[in-house]
Parts: sequence; C-alpha cells; structure tokens
Amino acid sequence: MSIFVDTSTRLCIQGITGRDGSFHARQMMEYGTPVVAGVTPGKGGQRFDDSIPVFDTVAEAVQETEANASVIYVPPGLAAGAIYEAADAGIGLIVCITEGIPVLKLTKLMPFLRERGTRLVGPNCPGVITPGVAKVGIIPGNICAPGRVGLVSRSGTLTYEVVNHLTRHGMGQSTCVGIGGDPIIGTNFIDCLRAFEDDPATDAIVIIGEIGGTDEQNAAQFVTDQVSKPVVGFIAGQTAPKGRRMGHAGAIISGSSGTAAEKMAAFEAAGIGVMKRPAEVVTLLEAKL
Amino acid sequence: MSIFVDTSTRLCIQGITGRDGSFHARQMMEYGTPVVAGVTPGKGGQRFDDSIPVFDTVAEAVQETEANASVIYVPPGLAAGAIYEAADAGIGLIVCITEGIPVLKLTKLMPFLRERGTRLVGPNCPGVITPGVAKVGIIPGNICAPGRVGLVSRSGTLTYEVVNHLTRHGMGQSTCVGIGGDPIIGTNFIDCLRAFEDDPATDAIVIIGEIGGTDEQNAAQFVTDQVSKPVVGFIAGQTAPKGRRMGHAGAIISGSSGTAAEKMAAFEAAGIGVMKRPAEVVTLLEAKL
Amino acid sequence: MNLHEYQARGLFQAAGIPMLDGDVASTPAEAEEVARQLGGEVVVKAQVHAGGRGKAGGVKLAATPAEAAEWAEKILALTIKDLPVTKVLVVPAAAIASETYVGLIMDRESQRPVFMVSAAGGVDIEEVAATTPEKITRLAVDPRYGLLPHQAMGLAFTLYQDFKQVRAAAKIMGQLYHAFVDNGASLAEINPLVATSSGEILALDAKVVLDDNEVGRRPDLAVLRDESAEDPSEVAARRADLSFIKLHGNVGCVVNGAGLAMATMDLVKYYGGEPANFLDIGGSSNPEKVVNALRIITADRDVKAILFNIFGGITRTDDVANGIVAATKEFKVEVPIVIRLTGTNEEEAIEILEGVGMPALNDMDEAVQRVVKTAQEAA
Amino acid sequence: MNLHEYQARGLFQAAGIPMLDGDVASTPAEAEEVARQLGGEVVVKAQVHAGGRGKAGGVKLAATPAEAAEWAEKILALTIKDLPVTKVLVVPAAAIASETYVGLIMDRESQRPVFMVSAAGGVDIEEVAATTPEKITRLAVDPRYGLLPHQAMGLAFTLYQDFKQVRAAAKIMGQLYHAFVDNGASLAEINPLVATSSGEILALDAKVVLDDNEVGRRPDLAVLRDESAEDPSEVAARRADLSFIKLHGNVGCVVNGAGLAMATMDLVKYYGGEPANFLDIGGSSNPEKVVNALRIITADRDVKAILFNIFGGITRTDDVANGIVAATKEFKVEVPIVIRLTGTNEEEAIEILEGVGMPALNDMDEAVQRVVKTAQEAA
Repeated sequence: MSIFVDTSTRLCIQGITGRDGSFHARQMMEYGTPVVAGVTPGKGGQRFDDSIPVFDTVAEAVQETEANASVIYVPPGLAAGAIYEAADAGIGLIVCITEGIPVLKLTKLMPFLRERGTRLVGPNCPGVITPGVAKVGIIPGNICAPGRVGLVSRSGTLTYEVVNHLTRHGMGQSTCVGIGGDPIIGTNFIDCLRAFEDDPATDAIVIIGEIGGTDEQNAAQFVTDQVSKPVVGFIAGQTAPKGRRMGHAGAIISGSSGTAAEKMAAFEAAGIGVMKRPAEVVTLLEAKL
Repeated sequence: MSIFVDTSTRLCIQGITGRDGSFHARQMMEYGTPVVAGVTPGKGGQRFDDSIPVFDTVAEAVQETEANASVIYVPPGLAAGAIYEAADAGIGLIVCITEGIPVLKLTKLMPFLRERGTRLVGPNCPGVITPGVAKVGIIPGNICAPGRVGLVSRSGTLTYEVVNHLTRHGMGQSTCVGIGGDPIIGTNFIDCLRAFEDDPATDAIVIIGEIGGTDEQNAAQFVTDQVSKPVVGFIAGQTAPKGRRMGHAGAIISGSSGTAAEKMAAFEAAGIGVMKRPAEVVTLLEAKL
Repeated sequence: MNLHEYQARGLFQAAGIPMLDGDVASTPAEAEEVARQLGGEVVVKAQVHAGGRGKAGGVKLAATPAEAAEWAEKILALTIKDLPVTKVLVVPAAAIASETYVGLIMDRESQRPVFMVSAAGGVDIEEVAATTPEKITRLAVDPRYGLLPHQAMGLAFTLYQDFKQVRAAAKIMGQLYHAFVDNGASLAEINPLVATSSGEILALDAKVVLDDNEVGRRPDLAVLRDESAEDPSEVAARRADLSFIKLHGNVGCVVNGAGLAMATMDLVKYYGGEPANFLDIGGSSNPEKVVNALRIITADRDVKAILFNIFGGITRTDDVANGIVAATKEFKVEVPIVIRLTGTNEEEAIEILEGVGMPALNDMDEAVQRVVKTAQEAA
Repeated sequence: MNLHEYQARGLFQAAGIPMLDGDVASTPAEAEEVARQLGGEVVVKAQVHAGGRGKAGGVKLAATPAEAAEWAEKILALTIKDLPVTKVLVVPAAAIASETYVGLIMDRESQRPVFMVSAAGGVDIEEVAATTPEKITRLAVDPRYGLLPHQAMGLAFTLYQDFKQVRAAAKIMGQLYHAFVDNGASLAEINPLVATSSGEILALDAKVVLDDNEVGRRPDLAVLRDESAEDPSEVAARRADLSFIKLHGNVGCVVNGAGLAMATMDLVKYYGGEPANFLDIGGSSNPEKVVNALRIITADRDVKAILFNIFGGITRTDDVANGIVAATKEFKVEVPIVIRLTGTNEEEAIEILEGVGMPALNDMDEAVQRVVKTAQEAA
C-alpha cells in the first residue's frame, strides 16, 4: 500500500481555475491521479479541460463526486478559509500547497481540524506522492518510482534531490510526503513515521529535516521508542546563521534548540543513519537494508 | 443515591467572601454540605468563619482540598470567567447562581465545558439539593425532605412552592435541580431526566417548565422515548403576553414554539401528568405511584 | 431590548453594511427637510416597537418633500398596538429587482448564533417559516471560530446567482455577524436585503434586539433605550430594578421570582380573575422595592385588588412585610391587599403585618381565590 | 520582522500597556530636546536589531539633557553586531523596586501562543531558561477562547504578592495578548516589567517580532520596516521578491527552494568552501528574478565564484537559463559561474546555455566541488 494517498483517493482541487491550480491539475491528471472535482467560487457548472466538473463550494463537490481528499492552490489570503471549507465538507485529507498563511490563523485552524479528525498536510508544502498511483501536490512525478522507501521532508526541492538519488539507484518509494516548512503544520514527522511504520509496503524511511524548532528531536525520540524499520536522515542548515529566517518561516534557529548539530546528534542517538550529503542517502540505505 | 450531588461531593465556593457568597456559604455549611474551600482572588490564605480555607485561585483550591464541585456567587461581569476557571481546574460539577451573564459569552463557554466533560448547572439558577445530604446553591434546605421524588425546574421560588407541597405531604425528594431561566444553560431537562431515570433512588419525576424555547417539548419527547418512571409536570406562563421577557431571559414566547399551551400539550402527549395548579403535584403523583 | 429601525441602521452602517442614506424625524417639518435633502421619492416609516406597522398604515411612499410631511403628520398621529409613534424614518425609495431575507438569532437549541436566510424575502418570514420551511436555509455559527468565509459564501449562494452579488451578500453576512457579536444582540435582521435594478445589494430595513444582560453592562448600548416608546409604568419599574410588565386585568400581583410570578398570574386566571401585571421583586428583599412596586401598581386605575405572593428563600418575608407597612405609611393604598407569605422569617413577618391589622395567609391557592373574589366585588 | 523598541512601544501603548513617556531621536540635539521635555534623569537606548546592546555600550543613563546629548552622540556612532545605530530612544529613568519578565511567543510544539513569565526579570531570560527553568512559568493560550481572566490572574500571582499589583499585571497580560494577536506577532516581550518604588507596574522595555506572512498583508505593519537598519543587499533582494541572507564567504549561491539552498550552503562548506549568501529564488521561474539575484550577488566584492543549483519542478530550468543569459547581457559578470540544473525542461536549458558557451552540470556534488575549487583559485 502506501500512506495518506492510495487507490481509494478521490481528489478535489481547490483553486483549479487559477494559474498554479490549473497547471498542477494537469500535471496530477497526467500522472493518473483520480481528480474528481475542482472548486472555484463563481465558476460552478463549468468543466476544467472539458472533463473535471467545477463547483462553487467544496460541499457540493463532495456531494456530487464523493471527493475524499483536497489539494489547495489559492492565494494566501484565502487559503485558511479554503482549509476550513474542506474540513467542514468532510474531506479527510487536505494538502495545502499555499505559502504565506499567517501563523495566528493556523493556530486557530488546528483545533478545528482536530475536532473533525481531518488530516492537513502543509501548508507551504509540496504535497504527497504515492509513485505509480497518485500525486497530490507539486512533487514532480517523473523523478519518483514505485518502491518500498518512505520519505518525509520539511523541504521541497531538497526532497526532489534526495528522491532523484533514490530513483536513479533503483530505490523506489512507497510514498513521499513534504510536510512543509512553516512553524505550524498539520502533519508532522511523527505522524508520518507512525504511518510508515504501520505501512506494510514501506521497508525503510528517509527523514529530511532542517534547522528550527524541535520536531526532528521529537522525531528521533519517536524512532527510538516506536519505529522498528531502518531510518536515515538529513538536516539542512548546518551553515545557517542564528536568528535569521532561512526562506521557510520555520527555519530559524532560536536559543539552543534548533541547530543542525543538535538535530544530527539526536538522529545519531536514535540510530538514524545521518547523511552528510544528500547523495549519501543511497549508500546509507543500502547499509541498513 | 441521588443525582449530581451526593456524599462524595467536595464543594468549593467561588466568591465566598462576597455578600451573597458568605450568606449562602453559611446556609450550605449549616445544612451539612461538605464545603472544603472558598475562592476569592486576593484573599488567599485567609479562613472563612475561621474554618474554610480561602484560596486565590480554583486551581489551588483543587490542589489543596480535592474539591470536585463548585458553586459560583460572583458578579455577572466576572461569572463567565469564574466558570472557565473552575472547568480549567478540573472541577466536574459547576453550579452558577449568578444572573445576568451575556448570552454571547455563554455560547463561547459551552464548547469549552464540553471539551472538558464538565457539567454546568445554570447560570441564573437556584442550584441543586440532595435533601439530607448536601445543598449546592440557594434552595432553602428547610422546605426539602429526603425521599424518592426527583425534581427539575427552570424556576426558583416556583420550585420552592412545589417542593413545599411535596414535603408537607410526605413526599421527600431524591434531588431537586434548578436548571435556570436563561435561554442558554449548561444542564437541561433531558440531562436531568436521564440522570433521574438512571438513579435507583428516584421513583418519580417532577418537571417544572415555563414559556419560551422548546426545551419542554424536547423533554416530553425524551420522556416518551427513554423514561420509564412516572413524570408529572407544570408549565408557568399560560397568561404571559407574546414577545415580552417575563423576568427570566429565557421566558419569552416567540413565533409559535414557546407557548404554555403547546408545552402542556406536548406533556400530555408524552403521558406526563400535567398540573393545572402547583398544588396538584401531590394528587397527580399519588395517582401515578 | 428592542431597537428602533433607525438605531439598528446606525449599528449596521457602523459595521459597513451598505444601506441607503436617510434620517429620523420627529415632526412633519423635519421629515420634509430630510426628504428635500435626499431628493426624489422617499419612504416614511413609523419608528415603533411593534410588528405589522405596514398594515397599520405606518409605512408610506411620498413623491415630494411636501407629501413626505403630510405622511409624517399622519404617521406621527398613529398608535400602533398601544404604542404611540413619536418618530419616523425618511429614506429614499429604492428601485428593487429582488428581495431576500437575512436574519441572525441567538438559538437556544444549538446554543449558537444561527443564520436564517431565504430568497423569499420582503414578506412575513414567520409565514415562510411556517408554510414553506424548505425555503429557509439555517446555519449555526461556532462563536469560537466566527462566521467562516465559506459559510458566508454558502449562504449567499442560496440567495443570488450572479457571482458579484453572491460576493456582496457574503460580505454583508460577515458584517451582520460582527454587528451581532459586537453589540451583544440576540437578533439582527435584514428584511429585505435587496438587489437594486442596477445590481447593487442593499439592506433596506434593519431590526436588532439586544441582550438585556449586555445592555446593562454597556453604556454605549444603554443610551439606545427609548423610554418614550415604552409604557411609563414599565419605565418606572425598571428604574426601581423591578421586573414588570403591564397587562390588562384588575388583579395586581407582587411576587418574588419570575416563575412563581407567572404561576401566580396563571392561578389568578384559573380562579376566574385577570392579572393586571407581571411583577417580580427579585431575590433581594429591600423594603424600598416593595414600596416602589406598590406605587407602580396602584397607579393603574384598573387595579381593584393587589396580591402579594412571597415564598421566602433569599427573600426575607419580614423585609417584604416591612415594605408593605412602609408603603401604606408613605401613601394611601386605596385598593384591598391580600398577602400570602411563607418561608424565611415568616413568623416575624406575620407579627409585623398583624401589628398594622393586615392578616397574612400561608397558602397560595387560598390567597389567589381571595384576591380574585375581592377584585370582583370591587369592580 | 523585528521591530525597534520604540516601534514595539508604540504597539504596546496602543494596547493600553502602561509605559513611561519617551521619544525617539536621530541626532544628539533631538535627544537633548526629548530629555529636556521629559525632565530629570533619562536613559538613552540604542535602537538596533541586535541583542546585547547594553553590553555593547548602547544603553546609558544621563543626569541632564546635555549629558543625554553626549551619550546620544556616542551611541549613534556605534555599530552593534555589524548594524549601525541610527536612532536612540530617550525615556525617563524609573525608580525600580522589582523587575519581572513577561513574554509571549508563538510556540511550534503546542501550536499556540505561549506566555512565559518569571519573577527573575531584567536579566538575560535565556540564561534563566537554561539554568533555572523552574523559575519560568509557561502557559499556552487557546486562541479560540483567548487569554482567560483566570489565566492572566494565575500568571500575575506568580510575579507579585500585593493584590493590586497582581491585578495590574494581569491586566497587562491581557493587553500584551491583544497586542500580539492584533498585530500578528510571533513574539511580544516585556523585559523588565517593573514595580516602581511607588508600587506602580510599568513596562520598561518592549520587544516585538512580527510574522512576515502577516506583514505582507498589512500595510499598517509594513510601514514599520526600517530598511536603514538592514543590509542594503537584503533590502534589494526583498524588493526583488528573493529570499536572501548575506553571509561572509566567497561562494555566491543561487538556488530554488529554501531547503535545497541550505543544503547547498552546507555542501559548499563540506567541500571546503564558504558560502557568501543564502538565496532562494522561489518556485516561480521568472527570468527577471535570476537577473536580480545575479546583480545582488555580484555586488558583493568578496564573491569569487557563483553557483546555480536548480532542481526544476515548478521552476522551469529553461527560464533560469534564460535569466542567466539575460543577466550576462545586461551587465558584465566578472566572476566565474558554475551551473547545475536538472528537472523540468533541462534539455532546453542546456541548449540555451551551450548557445552562449556556458556548460551545465547535472550533479550537485560535482557542481559544488567545482565552484569551491574555482573560488579558491580566484581568491
């Protein structure tokens, strides 16, 4: 199988008629993702590319198409509202690609999602891909290959870099999840580690972290306590200066709890194979398998 | 046994040093209620009447005295905050006597209580008494007697009137609950009916409603569906004009769903013995038992 | 507390809800001046706390300022459901393409503010609710999150097809929610919300009921109370901190507790009498309150007998007795008084009353029967 | 976005937090005038986005206006942690009885705003957190309910004994929470919150960091950005919508994606080089961005070689290639460029670059090794 996204996924695309939304809608459809609906308020009744029905609201999309997952490509000012809407319509998996949602809005949104048991991936993330089955988000399909390595990452292109190494060396992926670079995100490392641990189709796990926060340390603790499968990891930002935001809103070292050195040490202590370079993912995994 | 208040109750009084709080604290203590703590911010460390320890916060009161119930006698501007505080400190039963809390504050408070599984009785209610065991609130102890009739009411003095008839005719009470006259309250008729139905110490139930809302209709439906014990009922406000607030914020007939006639009809339909006068409670109950 | 339309308009406009300009007038001359300022056709609307003012002749179209003055004169002379009209609102007549209904009420059942919207607006919404409830869309708002954008949009989609109008209506939903929350309302209603012939969305009417508990804490809301639109006895009662409603019977009632007060009225009726009022002196037993209560009730010439029904709990019955004695000293009470009291300090109370030759009963039924009989004999 | 103390003071005062009056000055004469207006002893404080300004000589007590001017002159001449001081804040010196710490941060772990308060204020709170964490009380606020009265009171009880002071501090907690929420802050801090010798509770310092995502949407916050306090290259980058941080190495980096950009810097270091910057061109592949990126990096005279590391996903590598070609036409790039690109449209990109004689690599490690070597040879 895989995690989060599988053959039962029925995807709704919020913002399907927008610039980014339409581009990636086509990419996802070309990849074979079961896209069942699009949502753009005011464009209900149209069809996207003469095939996908567009609705005014997610609730209608769910009612008419039984969509169970949604991916969001709307501007930052509307993105939090789009997440609320999807959750309220009963969507179980929401992937929010949009970057730039104010953190305060997210703090209020999170309990809303918890109350409904909705999984949010992101925001500000590249999404989820189960190679050969479906992609929800913007991870390029052509660099992935079906296989048995699960990958979870806070980054976008750095993920591609690592996935590319895996695929080129014949190590396909069960699922790749980009959890996003914001300080507050819906799905964290531990959620993904737990899912990969429980997923019979995953044999090994790659975790790609970066400076800022303590999620990697928590993940390391979780690996120690509850993960039996081999894990290798990478931390970006060893050369980052303190107190500066490195692109991702979450990538800021403050106090002593967000440095790459600390995180790498936590990985080591948890028995996670630590890559010094992205390219090392292959040799480290080979050693573990 | 009884409902809500029993021998395991350990009561904390919020506003114990105030005018109303101190008066009723003494009444409750004289009745034999296990009052274990008082709370008045800024008076922590004192003792009320040389016996009950006073704390600055409910959290401290719970920590030091294992209080598990709280009764609130603070001004309306502070009452919602006092309820939040008690719930946050882990108090399981909160009885709010205070009248005049804005309804909007209550709408936000209710989910807070639900999230914690806290029972609120009131606000704007006379409280709960389990005769012979404990009283939490302001219901006069001397008009009650231990027995096997459960009573639930939206009113204060009208409750006393009915209880007085019961006691004088040898019909003691398992528990009397005044749920309060506000449009939004923590514990409603159905909560109490369910508890009385489940209470082995209760043989029959008296329900005292009034105009406004549809709680009595809902209660009647619940009696039809789930109450096996005999129930008699009264509705105040048959002569009330439409659209006017009759003292209680909740007692306002609007549209066609709040009239006494409707509610009495719903009672009749549910097999609830309908009193035409409060004094009839005795004969109706006798006929049912 | 009910607000007048012009007051509700003020709250709505402060929240940004688009409305036509207009102004309130207390005289025909003022109405004429407002109409002149506005130019064109205007509507003159009675400002009164009563429904059905249109049917009562309280809403009229005027083609000219002079006509506005004429209508204002007629409307200001009206009494609608016992209430005199003291003000009119003068607003431009709008070219209406469609009328919808948007209301927000505090709902007891869901314990939340609930939107009720319907494309069938401009008419009696209670009629729509009763006969074609499927035409009303309801939405409960979780006050922890407020009205969410998709909720506002979802409501607006039920009212309009044109997306610009949908967006405009959704914005108004949000503004109405803010007006509701910020002012502690228990009802806020726009009926009709109209699309004009040029496509604009406007609120043509405004209705707001404020939560009395909120009004008591907020001076900015308390000033909106229009005592000229209330019965003078109710104004006096509120100032004396009494909960009082004037009715049309001849048995005055003084009771402690709202439920018992209603039950007392019901029992008066049951025994063949007619209550003259609802009056709850509340839990505190300040003798001064009793004096005020008697003063207000005896001012009603229809009252032929007065019943005290006091069940002492927090209320000390001796305080009530002292209040009755004090009142009879302060002013002459010309109608007979029947007193029932029981509970806290009842022995002291009975002694006080016997000291001035006023007997007290112990049983509610007996007291009500006696007061009804007394009133019938006096009538 | 970091605010200066004087800006944070403005937000705090708007929220009602009690603070001493004072004003900002850009010259010694202005500082003297502010000191004269205030009267008495004053403190002159450097306004700079750097910690440890006290230790750096940026905070001084002045007994007279003339002395304030002298200190202002000295402080305005300082450079603290690479940043020039361009403004000073002049405030009255307070008679302090006790100092406490009150901070509010957006906490990643609880996903909520979290208060951190400590009676051990006025000193380096990170030191307190590291050595005596039990002296800090933490409280996560549920943003759906806001800071509840008992929570504010509970925090205040940990700071003060006197109940008047407890109440005053609790009120300040509420005001700080509002300032935090209303301005979209990720940090709001009062250190120290003081009790004066007369018992008053005052905020003596103010620190606010705003969420960049909020600043982007709010013009009222955007105007608080002080570009004079930033590195000019970073200002230029932000205007070009590039995410850029200047460092001190000699290998310029142009990367798409923040994680890959950090990993690239790390790899430069791994292979013995020193990155000159962090630069993320983002997902959009507008060639103009590439031109701007090159302009900013080449303005740094320390840069001896430039690395492009592009993994095409949304970013089209041919757009990047076009941007590189355009830049070399617009201005002379004097340092060698090493290009690695792979992914979307890489064949087109390679063709474009080969057309101007610029070879492109496919492997990240190889490209980084080469650029490090190139920079070392040029240095």
